[in-house]
Amino acid sequence: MTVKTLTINDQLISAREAETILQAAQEAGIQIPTLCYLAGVSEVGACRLCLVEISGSHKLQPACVTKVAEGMVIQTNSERLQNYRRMIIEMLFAEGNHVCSVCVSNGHCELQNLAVEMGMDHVRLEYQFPHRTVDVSHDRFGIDHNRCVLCTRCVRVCDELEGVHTWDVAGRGAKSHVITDLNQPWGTSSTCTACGKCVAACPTGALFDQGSTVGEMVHDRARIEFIVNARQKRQWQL
Amino acid sequence: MSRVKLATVWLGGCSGCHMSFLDLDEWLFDLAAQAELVYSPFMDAKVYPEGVDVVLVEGAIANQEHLETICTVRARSRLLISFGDCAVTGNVTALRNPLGGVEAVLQRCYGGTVEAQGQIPAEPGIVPPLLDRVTPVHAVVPVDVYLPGCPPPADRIRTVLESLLQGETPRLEKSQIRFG
Amino acid sequence: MVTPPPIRTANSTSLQHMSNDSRLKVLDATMKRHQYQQDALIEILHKAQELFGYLGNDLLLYIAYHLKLPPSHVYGVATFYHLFSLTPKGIHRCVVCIGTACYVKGAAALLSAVEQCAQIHPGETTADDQLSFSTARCLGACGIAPAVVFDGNVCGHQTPELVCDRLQTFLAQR
Amino acid sequence: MDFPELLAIANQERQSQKAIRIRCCVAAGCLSSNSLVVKERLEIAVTEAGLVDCVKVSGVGCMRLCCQGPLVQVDDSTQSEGVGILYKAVTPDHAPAIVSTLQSLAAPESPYLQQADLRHPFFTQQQAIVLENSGIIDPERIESYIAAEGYHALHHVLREMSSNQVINEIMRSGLRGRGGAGYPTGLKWATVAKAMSPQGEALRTANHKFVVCNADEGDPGAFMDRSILESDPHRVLEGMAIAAYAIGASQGYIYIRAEYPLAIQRLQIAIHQAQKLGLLGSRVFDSPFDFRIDLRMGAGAYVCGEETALMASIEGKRGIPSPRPPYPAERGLWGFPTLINNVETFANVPPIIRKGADWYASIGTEKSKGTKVFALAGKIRNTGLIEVPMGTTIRQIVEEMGGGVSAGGVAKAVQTGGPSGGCIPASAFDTPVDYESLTQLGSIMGSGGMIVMDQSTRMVDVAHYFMEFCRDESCGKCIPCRVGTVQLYQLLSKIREGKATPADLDLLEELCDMVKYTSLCGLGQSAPNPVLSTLRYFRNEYEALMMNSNES
Repeated sequence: MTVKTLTINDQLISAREAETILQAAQEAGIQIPTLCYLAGVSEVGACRLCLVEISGSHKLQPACVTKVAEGMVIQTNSERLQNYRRMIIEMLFAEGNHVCSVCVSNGHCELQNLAVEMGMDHVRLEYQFPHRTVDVSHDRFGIDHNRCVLCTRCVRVCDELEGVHTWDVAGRGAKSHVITDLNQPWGTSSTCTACGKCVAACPTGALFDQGSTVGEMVHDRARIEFIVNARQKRQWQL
Repeated sequence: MSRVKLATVWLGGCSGCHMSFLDLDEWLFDLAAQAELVYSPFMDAKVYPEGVDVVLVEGAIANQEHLETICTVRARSRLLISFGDCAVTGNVTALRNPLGGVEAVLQRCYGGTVEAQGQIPAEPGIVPPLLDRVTPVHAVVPVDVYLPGCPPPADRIRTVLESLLQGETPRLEKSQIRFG
Repeated sequence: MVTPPPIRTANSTSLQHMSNDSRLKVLDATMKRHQYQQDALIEILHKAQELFGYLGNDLLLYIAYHLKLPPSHVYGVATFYHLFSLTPKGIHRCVVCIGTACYVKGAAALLSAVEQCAQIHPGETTADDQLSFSTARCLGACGIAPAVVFDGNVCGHQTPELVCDRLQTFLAQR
Repeated sequence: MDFPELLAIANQERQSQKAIRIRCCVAAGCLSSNSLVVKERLEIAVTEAGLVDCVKVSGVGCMRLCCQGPLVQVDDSTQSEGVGILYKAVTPDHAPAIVSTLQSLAAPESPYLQQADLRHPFFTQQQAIVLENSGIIDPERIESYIAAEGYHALHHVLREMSSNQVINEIMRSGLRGRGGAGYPTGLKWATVAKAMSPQGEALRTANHKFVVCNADEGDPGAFMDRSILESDPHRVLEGMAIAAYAIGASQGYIYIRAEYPLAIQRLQIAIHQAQKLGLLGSRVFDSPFDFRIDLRMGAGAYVCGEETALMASIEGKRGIPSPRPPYPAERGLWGFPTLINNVETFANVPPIIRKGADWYASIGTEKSKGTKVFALAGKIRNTGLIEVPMGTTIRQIVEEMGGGVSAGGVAKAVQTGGPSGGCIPASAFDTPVDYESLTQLGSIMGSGGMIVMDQSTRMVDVAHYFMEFCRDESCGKCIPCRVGTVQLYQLLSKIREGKATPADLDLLEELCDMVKYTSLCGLGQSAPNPVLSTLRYFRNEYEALMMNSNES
């Protein structure tokens, strides 16, 4: 195992060769904001929140997929990056219908927390107010597309951890949306095993347990971690 | 030193932010010592006065009257505070926007109900016409300070007002800007 | 414990009503020629659309079943690409190119001409299914801009009058 | 197939030539103006005039001046003049008149026939390398290509050169990627040649590397690749085969837009013919080299021109880009090292091998070698295809070759690089076209679309048009591009309608910066370019549209 030495925010740290910047930073106690990233499933580098500056490169690189290298000098929190991140969060709030006050995940929401972290006190962009639907046809779960940020965590846990690939993304661009099977009501999906991993993985109130009222929906992220360890490391730690 | 001229305005919202304002409890006495309330739903004033120093605006811009009011308020006030989530984001008031324009919204409200017998009530000149789209305040006029929350807790309101009374620009800590 | 609905496959329910359809046999042959490889999905969707005119849900499920792909994957791919349609199209097709060269040379006027003439917007089909109207992002026919495709034939140097005349012949057939 | 056999085919083809050749353009542009019927009527007229022994009518690829099609060129080898006659706007009824001029051996005086001036700079300033066969050979006959020294280069590399020598030759030629970014082709080849296949991966086929031709020409206003494929498809196949030999691949894919049915058809014919002659397939030219080419069709997604999205599409998935690194050269199709080059890049390869790197490197500028094919369109008199040496100025192209703006207007700007490019103002028309100069102007070389705009074009409209394009073509994966293009489009609409304030203009610029630097792939990263470049040169047009700008 080769060890790499690198500098993150003026702090000298060492990391294993195969690690990403995100992993190395987290181990060194440096937090880099993420949204589409979910430990244990593949990285897609889509939310762009974890972009960092690497000296010698004019391009910003996503920390979740960029491997560490010897002598790398990284800035994770420059003013420029903070501005970009705030704008990304504003974009998400403008894109969907994120009404925190009446959301099942109010107070337990990664998007809401990110907004706080970015110091977003209002959205400068034009709200889109898209017409989106809520599907509660499933016996146990529901999906509110108004609150979906298209992070595709549900798609990935369903494909990579549960292995049934009930979820996928349909459409493209601003019309993208997550679907079950042939874009049919979730309750009629013949592939869904009702395992609930997607609900556990969802960062917002888009996927929820039926019967949750405002502020009640807590996504059990530890559950995902448990399954990942059991599946990938053959370790069971309840 | 003359007292700060303070106003509060209630547009498209539930008045919850004003209720939260009342939760300031005994600090309201301190406030009253330093600020003069010149216009508010809490008092009986018909006309928004000139020369207001600070105004708290609750609610989104949802109808024609809101639009006219906010323009007057902006013109006659030095510092405009977007007060609560409806003013800052549209929030619950804007939940009707995804349905479409006014026609679609009225149809949804009255079209199917028995009491209204499928009739959309029309009283021109009495009920202000709805705008096609509910917008946050800053989409219509410039806003100086944002005070989010549904409603903003009393201590958050106090933080903002205290710094304003001391002539400073309020800066909310990150933990104080949470929506919802 | 909630049990999910029984697995519904293309064999068990859908497409039985057209199991004698010769078009399905052609589709089967195409899939076989591609050795049912999952990466040939787009070619197979092209073929299916060519045969059936559009990609209905039962057809998508049929393809998913034979390529052993998750239905959501097939649906996701079919909706990603503009050329695939999940709804039936009209008898005649009119595609106005809105590539840059056509745009600079007045494609907007052609668009509104079609809208006026047929009373439909891009992406729509007339109520009597005579005409589907759509736009294209550059047909590569910039040398003869502005260009319009009528039923697969590219026509260059179009004017609103020419377009309307042509549409009238389509619409007159109703 | 061995070399004497190849030469025999070439000789036979040359001997079958007749004294007089009538070439009729059957590329898509002219085809849509009925050129196939023109060709048939010419054949009938030749037969009726009893000239079958000395006149041959053939269908050929693009003869450049697309706006004046259908084009028919007559070359009479019995005449000493050397330059043939190019008829423009030919209708089927003109056929007898054209044939009758052959008998009278005189210049045609028929008032109905219109000639294009072959001495016009539009023709004389072209330098054909990529298009050397275009408009001359019959794209549907491999013999025609072989007679034009086709597949000679492939034979040469297989017999005389090591793969390293081939890569060195391409490296020395200075050829750069013609898809737009201008990455040195030789360097790319060398990287893929060196790349190792990932260990432990289940091998899908015996192939360990792939060659991919990017024929997903999506930039609106660009039709160079389409013309090359319709006019001379074998050249691209030969280029790909040479590349495959150089990097050690045995499977190639051509990813082509479904919007180009004629190009697809001609490629299918070409691949079939080449396989039949043993120029593709196993043991090419009886060497150990195997190479198959398959076509993969797009289905209407501009983003698939981006190489990682293109690969996803070839694999039958949603055409969604992924972060680079890893680059396709390391981990491409199905995880294997993959070489992706554009059509025009591959088309340059056979002549480089045939005539040598030094010859190629002597053309063009210091850093941009060779020629570039441009599709000239928009408000310009001569629309069509031109191939010029790198370093030709925009003024030469627009004013001399293009004949200036149509209908007596004045050129205002030239748009290059499609939705990823920018607008170059008339004041910068003396800039030579090469990769670096265009980038300095805030545009890019791009794939070669050149759209001329006159004074009537409003630049905010242009920015708005391209943003609409990017919004519609965004794949939706990353947030900055998916949401940013929508917001930018709306801001531009607001500005256009005169409802925007200077604060909106600030927000526009801030968003442009953010989308440019945070988007995942080239589509998002370059989506703001048309706005940024019009802001740079035509800011006054934006400011004039600001709300209340008249009052202040």
